[in-house]
Amino acid sequence: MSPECLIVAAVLLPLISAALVVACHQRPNLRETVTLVSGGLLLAIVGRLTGSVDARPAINLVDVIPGSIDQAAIAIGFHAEPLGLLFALVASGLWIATSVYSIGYMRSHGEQHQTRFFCCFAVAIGAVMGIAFARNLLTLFLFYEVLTLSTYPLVTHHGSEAAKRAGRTYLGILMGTSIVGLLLAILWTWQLAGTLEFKAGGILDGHVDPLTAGLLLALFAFGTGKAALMPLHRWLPAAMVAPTPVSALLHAVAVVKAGVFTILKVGVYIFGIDLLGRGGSSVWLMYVAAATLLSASLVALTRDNLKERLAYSTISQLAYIVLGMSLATKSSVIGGGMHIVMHACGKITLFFCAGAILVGAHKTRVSQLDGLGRKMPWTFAAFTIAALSVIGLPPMGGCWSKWLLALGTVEMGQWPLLAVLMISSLLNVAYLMPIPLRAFFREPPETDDESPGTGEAPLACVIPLCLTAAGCVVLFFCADPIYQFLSSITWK
Amino acid sequence: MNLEQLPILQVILPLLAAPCCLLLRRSRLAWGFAVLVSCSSLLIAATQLHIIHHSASGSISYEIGGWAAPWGIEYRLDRLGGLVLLVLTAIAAVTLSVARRLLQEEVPEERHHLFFATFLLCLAGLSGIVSTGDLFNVFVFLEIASLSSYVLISMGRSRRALVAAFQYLVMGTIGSTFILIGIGLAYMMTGTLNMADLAQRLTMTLDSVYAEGASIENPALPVNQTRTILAAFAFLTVGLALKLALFPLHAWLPNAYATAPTVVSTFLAGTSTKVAYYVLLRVTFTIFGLAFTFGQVGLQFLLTPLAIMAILVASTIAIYQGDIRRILAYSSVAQIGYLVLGLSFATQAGLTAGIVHLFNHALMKSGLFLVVGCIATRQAGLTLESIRGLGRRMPLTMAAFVVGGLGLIGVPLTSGFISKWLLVSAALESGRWLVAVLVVTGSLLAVVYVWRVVEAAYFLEPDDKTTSEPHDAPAGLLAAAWVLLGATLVFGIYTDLPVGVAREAAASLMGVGS
Amino acid sequence: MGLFNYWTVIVLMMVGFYTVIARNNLIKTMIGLGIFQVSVFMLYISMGKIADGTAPIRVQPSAGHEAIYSNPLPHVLILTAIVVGVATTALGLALIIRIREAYGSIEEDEILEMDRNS
Amino acid sequence: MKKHSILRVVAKILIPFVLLFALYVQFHGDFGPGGGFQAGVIFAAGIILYTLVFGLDTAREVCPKRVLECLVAGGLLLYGLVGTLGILLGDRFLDYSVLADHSGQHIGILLVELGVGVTVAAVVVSIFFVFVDRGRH
Repeated sequence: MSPECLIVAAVLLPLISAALVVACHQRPNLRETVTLVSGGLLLAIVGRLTGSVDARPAINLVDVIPGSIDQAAIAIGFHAEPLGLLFALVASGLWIATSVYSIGYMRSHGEQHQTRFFCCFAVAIGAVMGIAFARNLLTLFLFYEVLTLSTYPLVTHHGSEAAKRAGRTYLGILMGTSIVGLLLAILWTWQLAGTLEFKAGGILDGHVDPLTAGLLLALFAFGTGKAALMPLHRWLPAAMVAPTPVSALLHAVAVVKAGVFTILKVGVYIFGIDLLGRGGSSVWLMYVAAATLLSASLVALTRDNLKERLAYSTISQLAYIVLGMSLATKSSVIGGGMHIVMHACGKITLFFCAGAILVGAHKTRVSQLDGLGRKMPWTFAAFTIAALSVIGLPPMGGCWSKWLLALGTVEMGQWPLLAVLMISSLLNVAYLMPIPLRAFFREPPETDDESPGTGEAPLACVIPLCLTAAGCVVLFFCADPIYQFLSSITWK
Repeated sequence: MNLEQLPILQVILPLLAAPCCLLLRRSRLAWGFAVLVSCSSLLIAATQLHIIHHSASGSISYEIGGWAAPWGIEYRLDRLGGLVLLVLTAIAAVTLSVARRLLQEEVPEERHHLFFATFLLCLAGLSGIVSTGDLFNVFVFLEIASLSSYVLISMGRSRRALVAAFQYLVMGTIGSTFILIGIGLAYMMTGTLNMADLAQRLTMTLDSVYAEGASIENPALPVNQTRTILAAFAFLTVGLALKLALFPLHAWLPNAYATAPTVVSTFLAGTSTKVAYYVLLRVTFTIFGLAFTFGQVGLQFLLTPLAIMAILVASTIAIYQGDIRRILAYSSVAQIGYLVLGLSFATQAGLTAGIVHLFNHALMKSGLFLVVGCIATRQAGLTLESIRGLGRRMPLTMAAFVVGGLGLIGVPLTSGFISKWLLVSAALESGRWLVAVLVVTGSLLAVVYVWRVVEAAYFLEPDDKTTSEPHDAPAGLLAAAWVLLGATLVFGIYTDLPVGVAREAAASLMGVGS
Repeated sequence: MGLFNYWTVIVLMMVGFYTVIARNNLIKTMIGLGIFQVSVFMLYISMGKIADGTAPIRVQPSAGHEAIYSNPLPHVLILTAIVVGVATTALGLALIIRIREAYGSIEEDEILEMDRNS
Repeated sequence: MKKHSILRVVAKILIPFVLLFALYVQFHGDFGPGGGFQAGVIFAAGIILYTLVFGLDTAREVCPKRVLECLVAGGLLLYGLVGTLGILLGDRFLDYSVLADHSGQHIGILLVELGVGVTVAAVVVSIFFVFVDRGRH
């Protein structure tokens, strides 16, 4: 198959799999097989694409908005470039891990509406592929909305009053910001540049003055509600009512990363880092990101609910990536791109562990975890590794991306931001490390001994989380290939 | 008989079919005949649009009785008219083809032939408005369409329909009388009723229009600078705004659409206000002209705020409605705001957006009302409480509703997105920042009111837990709803027809020439 | 004649319009609507009048004297409008009869009250 | 009112003249003032007078509902068909000159006005009947 066809196949495959999942709703085993097989196929397809990425294969499906004299027609179209491919690779790889995990989780938890769950999950992955391979802003916007809509049933999976309230917050913020901010920004870009195509070096250069560029960037940054920049972060903790696999894949990998990926892609391919670096239009965004980064970490410290703490941690880590884009140097942008991978791997492990703790020990709060490490050694070992990676300590993958980001602040001479990065790392230690420490070194409370079901979670849950934790370590040694892979995006 | 006769056939076919329906009497016969007629109308409209779109002049003209244009009555159709006719007849054909099934619950069988006769009369009136090039003819056809729609609405099942029809009758009559005054005053100053001729004479000076020897105070004054013409314009605009249900003159619309038989709401929601919008375009652009409407009078300073108010206020009201049909009706008022907003920009891009939205919204809203009709065949209640869990009971029906709802919001790949895209980019192009922001805010409100229905249907459990097996609406009805809503998907992806035609139509309205 | 005919039209129109707006009784609303419409008919008819013009029926032209006719077109137009008006009134009255049968009242506020309560 | 013999006699004398006058207005319409609309209304007035004096049931026998409906439709169709003849004979809608060599316009307008007159008379009588009928039960 030609690379062009592969791209289209990558987007369609999860959607087809969603249809098959619905068709097999009577037979759970077949249904889960469909999910796993398509996960494997997808990874293979995306993997094959990495070989041909240098040629930048691109394909337009159909013109949706006819062009006029000043403006080019806009098509639904896809292309493959390193940043998107990396994102697709992460998402498809982790889809398999999550699928295995969710089968274990959903079955041992006896959840309702499993078909709807797996179907929406597949659609969401399809949307992520669409975002990753989008050739222009319109295509990206389309799949961005599909992602929002398809994850709504996942967030409100339990159907309780609380879930519905959270669902409304989720949908309200994501839909609201995307329509008022992102859509408007896209239209404005179309007016200014006459095209919406992602091009190396940007399309806005020469069409905007720094002030307009700053305003437009603000529309993009706040319009992408999925990036959870403060003050638009409320949906992320709210969405933690979802079942843990959903939180794991969607709110550590797919949804939030789709947000920061959008911002990165806009920064690199619409504005162009030259334009951002030269005009200083993105300076304000650095400070917004820094503020988000610090305050989210501080809030995370105060949260006792494990998933909520992880959610605030995610908000803080997303701000790293936005910061990387707004610094607009080569190393910071690549650092941001790399952080997508590193953080995805780390955070999904942390969420898997949170879910495993819920399934194995029925605990949701940090304060309940005393002594649990002895009963669930694998889970907590994985948690420790992932936490170290998120904090950014060697020999975990996370240290490289943070290193590159710090390098970026130095290149730009933004010393205060360097300080912010360092303080934030300390805060990361402060809110993440107590969890394994409590589990391993504190005595378990007396009463808990008799309660049944306190052991490791089912194997289907434990194996994926060990694998992703191992991934965090492996990534430490893979940093250079990723760097080389990404470095071509900053060229014109 | 050749293709030249099409413009008149478009009008007299349904007009003469109406009395035939009256004579046929039997419900099934009358229905079959009406379907046949409406399908032929669709065919005629499609052929006409094809001819117009590929002709050099971009319009066709037909002189009734063989009398030449300014003296006789001329039928004139350009791209805009062709597009409106196409959507009008398409909706009529789809609606009529399922009308008999929908009427079973709502109108006694022995009155069906009356219903079909009135329906065809309404179709004839609406087609006539679009086809004619004579201003007084517009009034006559407007009244034919209005009178028949009052009758159609009053056939609703509940007694509220009677009150709604009466309110509509009073407001509609005031509106059309205003239009009549406007036409009279314009005729008084120019001595002609032919639109093209009128447009020409309005820009001439008084002495060249009046007979020689008439004593005129200020002979060099252009006709359109006289106070009489200003008054004529005001009366016409206000009258049309009433027919169009432009905020704040929309009071008749929600009651009428919510109480009429669903088949009538389906037809009228997609057609009657759209045709009124067509007339407004004709009056403001073709007859009075850009310079007069937007330069001398400054209509945009009135229409833009009203349109925005319509979008925001009506959408907000829609959020608080408990009945699906009222939600859709208020949404219609809001969508009319988008139409008028496009007009009020007075740019080619804005007009294009308005015309495209006319086309798209007609399909969407008719489709949505048809879905409501589908629901009504299976259960009595149409409130948000009574449709709880309907997503499971009527999956295909509610899926159609979701498609239409996404279109109303303007999600990509639906036709609603295209029109909103064009509208917002038209606003940005002419530097109307605030307007652009308010338009997207309006979409946000649409998210909320559509979501309330979707949430009720899919994510709320019904009160009585007797979840029966899936039981969708009858296949024919469902197919019809999917035809209309499927069309919104198709025109959301293949946009060449509506956008291409609308662009050229807008160009000729602006006097640019394509 | 001056502008006397226009003043008549305006007075009639306002009387009709006020009746439509201010009256609760549906029959009176219809009467107001009738007056309102008639005022427009008068506007049309009076505008067709030409000073010293005769009825627009062709007479044999006498030598050296061309007859001046009033403009017949407004009459024709308004004949159509009158028919429309008759139809509107008939339909309105028919609706009122059915409203009366369904609600037992033809006072608008009472009817709206009943609708609100049901 | 059936018992008032004066009314009955006067009505019996008047009605033929009213109807005759209606026909005069109808057919004289293309020479002088008159035409289908006016004639239709006058004709209907004659029937309404008859109904007022002799009661609805008697009048129903004269003009059954079914016949009225047919007349409404028939008048309209007559109008439409005359117009359509123009198309069928290869000219424009409502172009009467194709009907005959010299007096085409003449015949055309006469037929069209006849259609209008029949429809108007039938409609007005129907409306009257419907209103009267409603009040009785």
